[in-house]
Amino acid sequence: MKPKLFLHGVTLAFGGLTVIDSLDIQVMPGSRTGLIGPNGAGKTTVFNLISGVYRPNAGEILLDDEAIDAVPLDRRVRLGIGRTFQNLRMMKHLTVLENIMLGQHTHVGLWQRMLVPLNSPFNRAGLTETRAAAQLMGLSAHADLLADGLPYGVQKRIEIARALVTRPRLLLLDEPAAGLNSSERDELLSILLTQLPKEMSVLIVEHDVAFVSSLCDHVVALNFGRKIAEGRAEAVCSHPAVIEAYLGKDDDAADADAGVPAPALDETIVPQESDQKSERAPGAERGTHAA
Amino acid sequence: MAFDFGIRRSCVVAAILALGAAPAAAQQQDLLLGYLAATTGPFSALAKRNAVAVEIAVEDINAAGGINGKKLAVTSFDTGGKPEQAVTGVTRFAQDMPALAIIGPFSTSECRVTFPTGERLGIAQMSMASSAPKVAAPFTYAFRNATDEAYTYERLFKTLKAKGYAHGSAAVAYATDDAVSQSLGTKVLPDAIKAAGIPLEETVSFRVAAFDLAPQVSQLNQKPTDLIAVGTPPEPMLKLSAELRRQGNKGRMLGGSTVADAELPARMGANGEGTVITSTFFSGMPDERTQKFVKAFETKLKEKGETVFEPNQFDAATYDIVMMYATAMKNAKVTGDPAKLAAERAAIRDEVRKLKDFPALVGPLSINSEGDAIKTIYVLEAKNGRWELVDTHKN
Amino acid sequence: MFAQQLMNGLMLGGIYALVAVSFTLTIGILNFLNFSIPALFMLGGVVSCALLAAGVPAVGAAAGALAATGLASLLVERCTFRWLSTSDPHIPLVSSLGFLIFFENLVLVYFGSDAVGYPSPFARASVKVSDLTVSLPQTGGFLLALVLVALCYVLLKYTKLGRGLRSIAESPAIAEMLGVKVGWTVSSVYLVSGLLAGIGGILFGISYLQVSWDMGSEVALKGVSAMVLGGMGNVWGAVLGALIIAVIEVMTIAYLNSEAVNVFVYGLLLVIIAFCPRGLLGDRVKMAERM
Amino acid sequence: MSGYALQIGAILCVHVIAAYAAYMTLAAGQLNLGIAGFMALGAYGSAVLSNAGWAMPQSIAGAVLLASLVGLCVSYPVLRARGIYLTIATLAFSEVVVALILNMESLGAASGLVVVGHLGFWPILWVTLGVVALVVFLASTRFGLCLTAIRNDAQGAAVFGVRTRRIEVTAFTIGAALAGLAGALYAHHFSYVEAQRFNVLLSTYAVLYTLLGGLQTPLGPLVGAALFTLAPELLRGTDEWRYVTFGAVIVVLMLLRSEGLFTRSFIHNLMHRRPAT
Repeated sequence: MKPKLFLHGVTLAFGGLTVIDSLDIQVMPGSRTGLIGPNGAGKTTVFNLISGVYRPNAGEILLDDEAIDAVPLDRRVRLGIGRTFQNLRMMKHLTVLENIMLGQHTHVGLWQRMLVPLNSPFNRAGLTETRAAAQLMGLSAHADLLADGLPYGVQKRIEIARALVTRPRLLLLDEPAAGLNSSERDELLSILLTQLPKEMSVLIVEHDVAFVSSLCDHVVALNFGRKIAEGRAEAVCSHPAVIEAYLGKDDDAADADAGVPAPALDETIVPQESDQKSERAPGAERGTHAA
Repeated sequence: MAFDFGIRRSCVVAAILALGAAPAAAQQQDLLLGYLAATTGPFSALAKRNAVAVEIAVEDINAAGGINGKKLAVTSFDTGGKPEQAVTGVTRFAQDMPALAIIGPFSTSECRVTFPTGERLGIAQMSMASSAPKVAAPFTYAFRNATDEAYTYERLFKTLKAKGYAHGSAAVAYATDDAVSQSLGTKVLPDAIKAAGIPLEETVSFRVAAFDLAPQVSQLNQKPTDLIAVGTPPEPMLKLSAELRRQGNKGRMLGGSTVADAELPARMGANGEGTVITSTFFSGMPDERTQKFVKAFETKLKEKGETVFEPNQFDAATYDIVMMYATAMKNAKVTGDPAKLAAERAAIRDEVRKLKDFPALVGPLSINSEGDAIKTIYVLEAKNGRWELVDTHKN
Repeated sequence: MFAQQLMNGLMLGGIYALVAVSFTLTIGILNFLNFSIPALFMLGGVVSCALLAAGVPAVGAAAGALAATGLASLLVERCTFRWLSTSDPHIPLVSSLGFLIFFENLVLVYFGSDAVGYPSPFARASVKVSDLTVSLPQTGGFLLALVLVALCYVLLKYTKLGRGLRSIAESPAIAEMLGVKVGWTVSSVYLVSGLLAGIGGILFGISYLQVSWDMGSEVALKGVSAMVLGGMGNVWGAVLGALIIAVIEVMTIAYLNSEAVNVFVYGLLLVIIAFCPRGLLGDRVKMAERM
Repeated sequence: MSGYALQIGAILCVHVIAAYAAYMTLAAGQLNLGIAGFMALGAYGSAVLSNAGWAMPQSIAGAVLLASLVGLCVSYPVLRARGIYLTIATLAFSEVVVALILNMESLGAASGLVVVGHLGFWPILWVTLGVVALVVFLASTRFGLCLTAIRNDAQGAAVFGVRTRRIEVTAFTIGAALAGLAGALYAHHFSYVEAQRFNVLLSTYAVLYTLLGGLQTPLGPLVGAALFTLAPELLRGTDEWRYVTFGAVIVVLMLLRSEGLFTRSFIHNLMHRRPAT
């Protein structure tokens, strides 16, 4: 079977620093693939490469066997790549519903995009789809509130709903469970397990190993921008290189972040199962995109 | 940065004018004139004391028994020298108040906007300063108690020749972004210099807001001239005189009505010594009425705690405008009856148009076919921080 | 003729340069276009003028004027720049515009709308060097401006304060974590920027021998253009931009006419921005790296 | 209504339209200080056309078309720059337009142009209401959604397929057209145009109205322009202190309501009579 997504020898360097080094990743159609690794391993960078924020210095990214390196950022979503962000990209002046609607941008026609008021009957299909996605993610109660200032967990779910209405064939979830409390996480897990179309391929970056193990059939482990292990979840998690990468994480993480002390307290490896975390995570706003 | 919200206060200075009666009360019995003041803006140095002249004129008229048995009242509106606000003022006087005619506006750029408006609304206006050629000519309701600059410059050069001032060569310096200055610099001054048979060596220009005139003066110094004819508001004239002397240019500056500011010689100091201008008024005129006016002016300003008391030609022109309107109102037998407002406004216009050899403060004055006043021209020279009379040209 | 005009241009450029550098400091480090700088410039000129006129000796008048601009600048900082606020970047801009209106009209109330002669202790001392008329105060001012800009450069590049500033320009959050006293450092940027503008105002008074309530606007417009032309956040770029703009202005007046000045100055600016959207010396390198 | 009120009303309408011109680009997060330049294009365009014998509606339409075409052409190079560079580029554009007009004897140079045809308050009011309706409508569509998204996070919006450059160019062009309209109405109302009037201050105030009113809703510019055109009138009692007070009010207002006066949560509170979350 042809892979849905194939990163082939992808390398990315900023200045002199190689962030991603000859990386090969395959995501098979309909699979749930997990991407794990310590802080600064380059997980989010991989997402940014796939969604077009960065262009690789070497190697290529194939979607359905076609190279997409030359496709600009704003066209990739048309190819069926939907994503969420580790650092929330909420449009703070839009309501929850409007934030989700933004995801529909590419599959409404030009005239509808420009000249149909969002709350008019002419946009009924769009509204229905948005409401459905909101309901799916348990957001109906918040639908007409401004996204700004809603609890962190709610904003995370808005992100996922927004990614879903792009009707993706490849869904990229960047740490969907980070900052959620245990019941929120379980709820999210069950939604992702039961509600996502079977044919949708999903690539998940996640620290929560238990979450990844329950959801993913295939796991890739990264460290320093290199693949260090790959395979079934249990196998990868018990792989010596992975254990070493995680246990030695204090120093390594700091180094890999190019000297920037990561403020992201929510990015510890072992999931924190405390309820306090449902509030906005500290550092979530500070915008230190883990490189 | 200058500040403008498009709307200036319509500060009703009836109180300042010490008329006692509020405009509302005034509407009942008094004959009302509107006054467009330019208290702020680029010409404020020339215009800010015009209100005092209005005040004196109204007092004189009312002391002599008013007009047709009624008292004269004036209501004022500050335009800030800005055309759109001047239009607001005209509209207010014409539509919201029973003003019979309008004193002002001051500058040429205001006149260009308010004259069409006044024509449309049917109310006479008379500017005390606008001197660019033919601004009032197309309109029936527009007048200017100011003399065309071409006319005054012709006389200025006559004086220079007659009195033996060096006039071997001349240059022009003017402001590009002010309506009257620009028309002076590009048309009036070159024409007048040519007509006087003096070679025009160089023309330099600057913007009103410019602070660094070094390049222009360096340019003039290429070929220093005996005369430098200047077309600007008073402020740039100050900067120009300072820069000329700094760079060692000894040319004599010539000016017209745009710089006829009583304080200018004092403000320019040694830099401005010898500057020659034309004016339609000279406060040292040995005329009884003139001296009475000058004295009244001084008294008023002293009361207000000001330090300069001398009226300039625009103050005199403003006084005369009120007097001309008063005469026109008398001749037209104006009653101030609101029902006859439109007819009486038209009658005032017709009477103003007929004025001939009107005994104005500045000497006999006539309104010509272009709506402009033709009057006596005085040539003044800056000496020891004061204007002194050099020559007089009767019409 | 050409030499004299070049001289005129350089002298004018000295005044523009101080204002341009004043702008570039707050923009390069704090990413904030401080609209109140024209008012600070004006305060420098008007306050020193008032003190001189009241018989205060020159040094005292200059010190008094700089104290006034420094305080005014700190007041602007208190009320416009609330550090780490995540709101719209245009907000401090509006507040600083409010300060511009406030200060200018305050001076208008006290000093009136007419320009006031500046009782400079140097008067109009000029010397003739062959054909050139050289104004001594202007030349002194020009050299002082260059020395001040050089001091700024040294301050930013070699001092502890400079290092703090660079880290703030990079990322305020990280700077804070690295132990930089962000609040204090930001205040010092305002102080330095305000003092430069104030000195510019005093030099203006000495050079052109008059001050007025609106003397800042014309200079500031050219100062901002100079800063953008040279590339924001680069002190030498600001100086270069200022000299280019001043020389173009003077040469246009000398060889064409004054009406063409704005066509050439702003036309050039427009073309430069269109073809190199980050100014002449600006590039993707942030201010911190360039300093 | 009195002639004075009508006059102020007409000026207010022109300010409102200018504020909407600034709003269009600000809504996408870019500060456009070229409003005065486009107003000058509209004013002179309409003046020249009506003086050439065109009827007033046609000449206004022609002027708006001219301003939008120039806006479209200028937007591509100008929008390559971001932030302050873009702001200064638009400012430079505006200064060039005014300087060119001042250099053209055929346009009257510094003396300005007298414009044939007078437009009273009422037609200006109807046009202004039309503009308000248009902008409110645009803000309610997906186009408005995209503008806000681009302002909040342009790259984030692009990830969802928003062609940010196109949206920005469209917004800039609509802004130019509105500014042109404001200029044309101004010219016909005062029957006179003068290039010097179209200076940086005019642009700055258009932006100021918009930011003070707030960008979050399409009614912000209306509220801002109305309040801050009329405020100096209300402060008339303080006379020369008026603008000092005004400056202080702006500073205090921005400290207290940094998102502008008229925000979405403000409307929400108004409608629900309880604080939003």
